[in-house]
Amino acid sequence: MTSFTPNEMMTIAASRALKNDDVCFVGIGAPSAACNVARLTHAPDITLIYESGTIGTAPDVLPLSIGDGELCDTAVTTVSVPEMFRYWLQGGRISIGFLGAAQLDKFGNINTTVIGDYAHPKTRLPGGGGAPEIATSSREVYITMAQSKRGMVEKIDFYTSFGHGDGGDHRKRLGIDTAGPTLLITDLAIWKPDPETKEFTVVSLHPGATREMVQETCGWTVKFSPALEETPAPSELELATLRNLKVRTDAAHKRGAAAAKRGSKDG
Amino acid sequence: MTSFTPNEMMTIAASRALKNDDVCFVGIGAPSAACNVARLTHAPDITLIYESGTIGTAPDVLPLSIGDGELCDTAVTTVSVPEMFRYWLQGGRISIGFLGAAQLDKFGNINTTVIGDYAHPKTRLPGGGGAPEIATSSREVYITMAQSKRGMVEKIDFYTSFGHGDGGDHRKRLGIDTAGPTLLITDLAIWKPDPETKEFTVVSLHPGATREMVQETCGWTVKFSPALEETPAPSELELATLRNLKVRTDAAHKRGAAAAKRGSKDG
Amino acid sequence: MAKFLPLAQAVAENLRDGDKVAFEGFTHLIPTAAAHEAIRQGFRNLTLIRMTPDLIYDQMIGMGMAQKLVFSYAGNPGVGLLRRVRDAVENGFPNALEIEEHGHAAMANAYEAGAAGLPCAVFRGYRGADLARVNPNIKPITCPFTGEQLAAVPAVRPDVTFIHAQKANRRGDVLVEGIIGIQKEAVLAAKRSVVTVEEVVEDFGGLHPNLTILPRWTISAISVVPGGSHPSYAHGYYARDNAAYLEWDEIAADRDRFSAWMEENVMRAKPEDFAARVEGLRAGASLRSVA
Amino acid sequence: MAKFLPLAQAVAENLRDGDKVAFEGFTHLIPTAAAHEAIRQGFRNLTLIRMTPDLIYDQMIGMGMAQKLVFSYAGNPGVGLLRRVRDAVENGFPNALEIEEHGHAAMANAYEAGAAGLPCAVFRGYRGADLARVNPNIKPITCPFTGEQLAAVPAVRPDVTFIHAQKANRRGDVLVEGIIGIQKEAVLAAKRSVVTVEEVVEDFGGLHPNLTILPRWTISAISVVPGGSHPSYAHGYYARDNAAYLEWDEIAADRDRFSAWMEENVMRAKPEDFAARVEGLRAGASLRSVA
Repeated sequence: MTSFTPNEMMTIAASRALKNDDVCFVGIGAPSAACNVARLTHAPDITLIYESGTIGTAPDVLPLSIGDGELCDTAVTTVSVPEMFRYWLQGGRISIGFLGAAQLDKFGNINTTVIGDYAHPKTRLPGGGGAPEIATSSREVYITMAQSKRGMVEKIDFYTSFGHGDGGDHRKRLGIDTAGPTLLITDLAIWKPDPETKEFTVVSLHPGATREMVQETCGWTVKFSPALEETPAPSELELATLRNLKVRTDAAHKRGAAAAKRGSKDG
Repeated sequence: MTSFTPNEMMTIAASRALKNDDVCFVGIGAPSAACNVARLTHAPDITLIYESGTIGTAPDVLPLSIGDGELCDTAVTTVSVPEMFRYWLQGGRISIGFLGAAQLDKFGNINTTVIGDYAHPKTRLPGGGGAPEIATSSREVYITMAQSKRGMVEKIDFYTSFGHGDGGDHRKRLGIDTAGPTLLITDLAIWKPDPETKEFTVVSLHPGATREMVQETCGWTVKFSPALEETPAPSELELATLRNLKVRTDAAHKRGAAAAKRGSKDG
Repeated sequence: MAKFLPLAQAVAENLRDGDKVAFEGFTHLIPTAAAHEAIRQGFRNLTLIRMTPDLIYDQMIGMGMAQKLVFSYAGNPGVGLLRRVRDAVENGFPNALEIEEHGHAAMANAYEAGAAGLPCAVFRGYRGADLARVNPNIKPITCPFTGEQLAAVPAVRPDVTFIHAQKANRRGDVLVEGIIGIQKEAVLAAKRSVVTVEEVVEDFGGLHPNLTILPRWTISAISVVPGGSHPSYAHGYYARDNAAYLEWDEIAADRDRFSAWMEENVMRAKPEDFAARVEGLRAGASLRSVA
Repeated sequence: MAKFLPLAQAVAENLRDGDKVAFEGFTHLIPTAAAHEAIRQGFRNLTLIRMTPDLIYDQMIGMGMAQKLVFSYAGNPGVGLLRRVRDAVENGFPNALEIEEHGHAAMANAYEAGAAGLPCAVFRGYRGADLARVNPNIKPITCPFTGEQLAAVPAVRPDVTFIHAQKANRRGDVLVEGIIGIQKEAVLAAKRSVVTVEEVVEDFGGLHPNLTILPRWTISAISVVPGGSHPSYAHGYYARDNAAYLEWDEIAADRDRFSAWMEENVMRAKPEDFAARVEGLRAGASLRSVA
C-alpha cells in the first residue's frame, strides 16, 4: 500500500462523507480539498457552492480564496453575495455546510474570532465570515481540522458559530431546527456526536492512529465509541486524485506568481 | 396650425413636464405615450423605467403591456421585479412616478381598485399594481387622465394610492417624505396643487378649453389660478412625433395579430 | 431533482386539489400551456397566487377551479379588466372567490422572502393606502434602530410553482432571460416546481456566467412545450400576441362565449398545439440577441 | 451623473476626512488603485466598511487612516491573518481602531437594505453566536405573523463607495461581470460612488440584457485604470496574483518592512503603474468568455 500523510487521510476521509446529491457550502482550506476530491471520485454530480456566489462549481485546481476566477469559470451559475446568503443558504437549500475551525469544543462550537477577550484580544483572528449562518442554516454541518491541544479545547473563547452549545437539545431550545455538527474529521479520527449528549465521540481511528495519539492532541477528555472502527486507508484512486489536485494547484499558483514577476520587470 | 385632439394635447402637455435628467417610473397608457414623446423630442436622455424591470428603455413603438419585449430589447439593463421595487423604487432613485387613474380626487388621491364597497364592489377594477409605492417612493408624482365626472370625484371609493390625503401636511403626518402629486394633466388643462391646501388648481387651459368645460367634466368645484395661462398648442414636431409613434404602434400590434392568425391556419 | 416528463404527467404528479399554486411570469414567459393542462385535468379548490393574474387565471377562475386568489394587479395588461375574475368577485360566478390583495411591491417582497426562507417580508409600503385596512396580512413592524414604521407581509410559499422558460440543458438546469420577472423567486419559494421550456440544449457551456439559471436540484419536473407561453412571449423565440389579448376582452365578456372558447381551445386541445399558435410570431421575436 | 475623471481628481472630489467609505469587491475586482490613491492623498479618521477587508484595508489601517472598521471577515483570503489590522486591534498601532463586526450574511443584508432604501435589514442569523452579544448593532425583531425572532442590523449607507469594474461605455454606464459580489448594492447604498474600469467601450449594444449594469446616473465618477484591481483580478482581463497575497503575509508582518513597501509601491507610484503589474497575468485570465 502506498504510504500517506495524516492530512491526506483527513481530506480523503472527509471526502467520503459527501454524497453525489449533496449541495455543499464549502469553506476554504481542508473543506475545499475534501469536497473536490469527492467530486473527482465517487460524487461527480455533487453541487459545490462557495460564498462568493459560485453555484455548482468544478474547479480544476483548488482555489486559494473563496472567490478565485476558476470557481466562476466552471460554475453552473454565479449569483450576487446577498442572493447567495438569502436564497441559497438562508433559503434552506444547503445539505452540508463544511467548515474548518481555529478553536473547537467537544460540542462542535467553533471559534474563529479571537483568542482571549473580545475587547482586548490576545490574538485577533479573521472572524466569522459566512460561518455563523452556515452553522445554523445548513441542514447538517461537517467540520474538519488537524488535531492540536490549542485547537481542540475544553472551552472556546468566543462562540463564532454555534454547534450544539452546551449539548443535548440546546439548539432546539434556541429555535434552531437544523441538525448542526454531525461529523468531525481530524487527521487522526472520525468523530460523531453522541445521540443524547451531542458530545463528539471517536467512532473510527485512521490507520496508524491510536487512542493515546487522539487524546494527546485534544484538550478535552476524549470519549471513544464502544464499536470503534478503523478508517479504511486511502485507495490508490483517492490518493492519486488528491495528489494530482495538489500538484495542479501548486503549479497554477506558482505560474501566476512567475508571470506577475515577469510582468513587473517588463513594465 | 395643424388641428389636434384634446387627447393629443394632453399627451404633449404631459411630455413637456419631463426633463432630460428625469428618472421616470412609467405607468402604462397615457403616461407611457407622454414619456416616450418627451424622449423623442426635448428629453433624449430621459431614463424611462417600467415595472417589469426594464431600466432606461427606448421603445420604437409603445408597449401594449408594461412587459413587452420591445422594452427589454432597448433597455440599458433589465432587472428582476423584486430588485425593481427594492433598489430602484424604494431605494429613492425615481424622480417622477407617472400614473394614470380610474378615480381621482382633488388632493391627488387615486383609486384603481373598486367602485363601491371593497367587500361587495359594484365594479372590480384591476387594483394597485405598483402604484401604491410609486405614489409614495417617487420624489414627485405626475398624474394624467381624461376628464370626466365619473373619474374626477369629490370622494374616491378606495385609497389605492395616497396623494395628499385630506390635503395640507397629511403626507408629512403619515411620515411620507416625498412630494406626492405635483402635477395633473388632463385633456383640458394643467393643474398644480395649491402650496398650502394641496388642492389641485387649474394653472393653464389647453387651447380651445374653457373654465366651463373643465368644471362640467369634473366632480368637484374647480379652483382656477388667478394667473391662468393658456397651454401652448402642440408644435409640428411634437404632433408629428406623437402621431408617428401611434402609427408605428398600431401597425406593430396589428402585424402581430395578422402573423398569429396566419400561424394558426398554417399550423 | 428535475425529471423530464410529458406535460400531462408533470402536472398530474405535482398539482393537487386544494394546493396553493403560483403560475408566474411577469407579462413575459407566462406558463399558458401548463395552466391549460391544469384546466384539462380539472383541479378544484385551488389558491391561485400571482402578481398579475392575467388571462390564465381569468380562465381558471372562469372554469371554477379557484377558491382564493392572491394577487396585486388583476387586469388584462394594456387592455382593461379581467371579466371572469370580475364575474367571480362581483357575482360569485361560477363560485364565490376569496381574495387576498396586495400591491406589486408587497407581492415581490413576499416571493423574495419565500425564496429566502423567511416567514415575512419587510419593506416601506402601503403608506396611506386602504389595502392595509382591508387585508389582515399587512401588519406594521418597527425598525429597532430608527423607530420607523415599516410594513410586513407573510412570505409567499406555494405548494407548487409553474413557470415557462427559454431553455433547459440535458442535465435539467433551466435558463430564464429577458424580462426575468419574479420566476426565480417563485420557484425557490415553492415546495415543488414545474418548468415548461421552449427547447432542450446540450449544455449551457458557452453562456455568460451571470445568467439567471435554476440548477436542476431546485426543479421537480421539466416539460418541453414549444410556444407554451402563447399569447405571452418568449424573448428570442416569438413575439407577444397582442391581438389575442385584445380579443380576450371580448371572449371573456360573455359567459357562453367564454365556455365555447375554452371547450375548443383548451379542453379539446393538447400541449403540442402551442407550437402552431406562435409560428407566425417567430419573425417578430425580440431583436436583441440573447444567449 | 457619471463624470470621466483622472483617478486623483475622482478621489479628491468624492472622499473626505471622516467619511464612512466602502471599497468593495468580494475577492474579485478589488479597487486597489483607488485605495492606493486615497492613501497617497492622506485622508484621516475614515470609517472603513467592507465585508472582507483584505490587503487594501490592511494597508490603509497600517497607514493610520482609519478610526473605525466595519467588517465581517478580516483575513488574507486563503493565506491567513491581516497583520496590520491585528496590530491595530491588539496593540493600538499606529492608532486605536474601533471595530463593528458582523457575519457575511448580516453585512450582505445590510448593504442590500442600504441599496433598498431601508433603515435596517431583517434576516435569520446570529442564532447562538457571540457577535450578537458584543455588537449593539445586532437586535432582535419579531415576525408579526409567526412570532419567530429574527435578527436586525442597520442598513449600511456609505458616504462614498469605490468599486472596480470591467467596462464603462462612453455614456458612463458600468458593467460588472463574473463574481459580482456586493458591488451593485455597495454603489446603490452610497451617497456618492467612484468606479475604476479596465476600459471604456463605445456602447453595450451587443450585450446580454440581464447583465449587471449600473446606469450612469447612479455613479459620481469613472476613472480608467487598467490593472487597477491587482493583486485581485478582473474576470476576462487578468488572473489573480495569488503569489502577491502570499507575499503580503511577510511584508505586513513587520512594521518597517510594511512602511518601506508602502513608500515604494504606493506613495511613489501612480495609477498608471497598475497596467504593468498585471501584464504577466493576462494570459491566465478566466477562460470562460464574457461579454
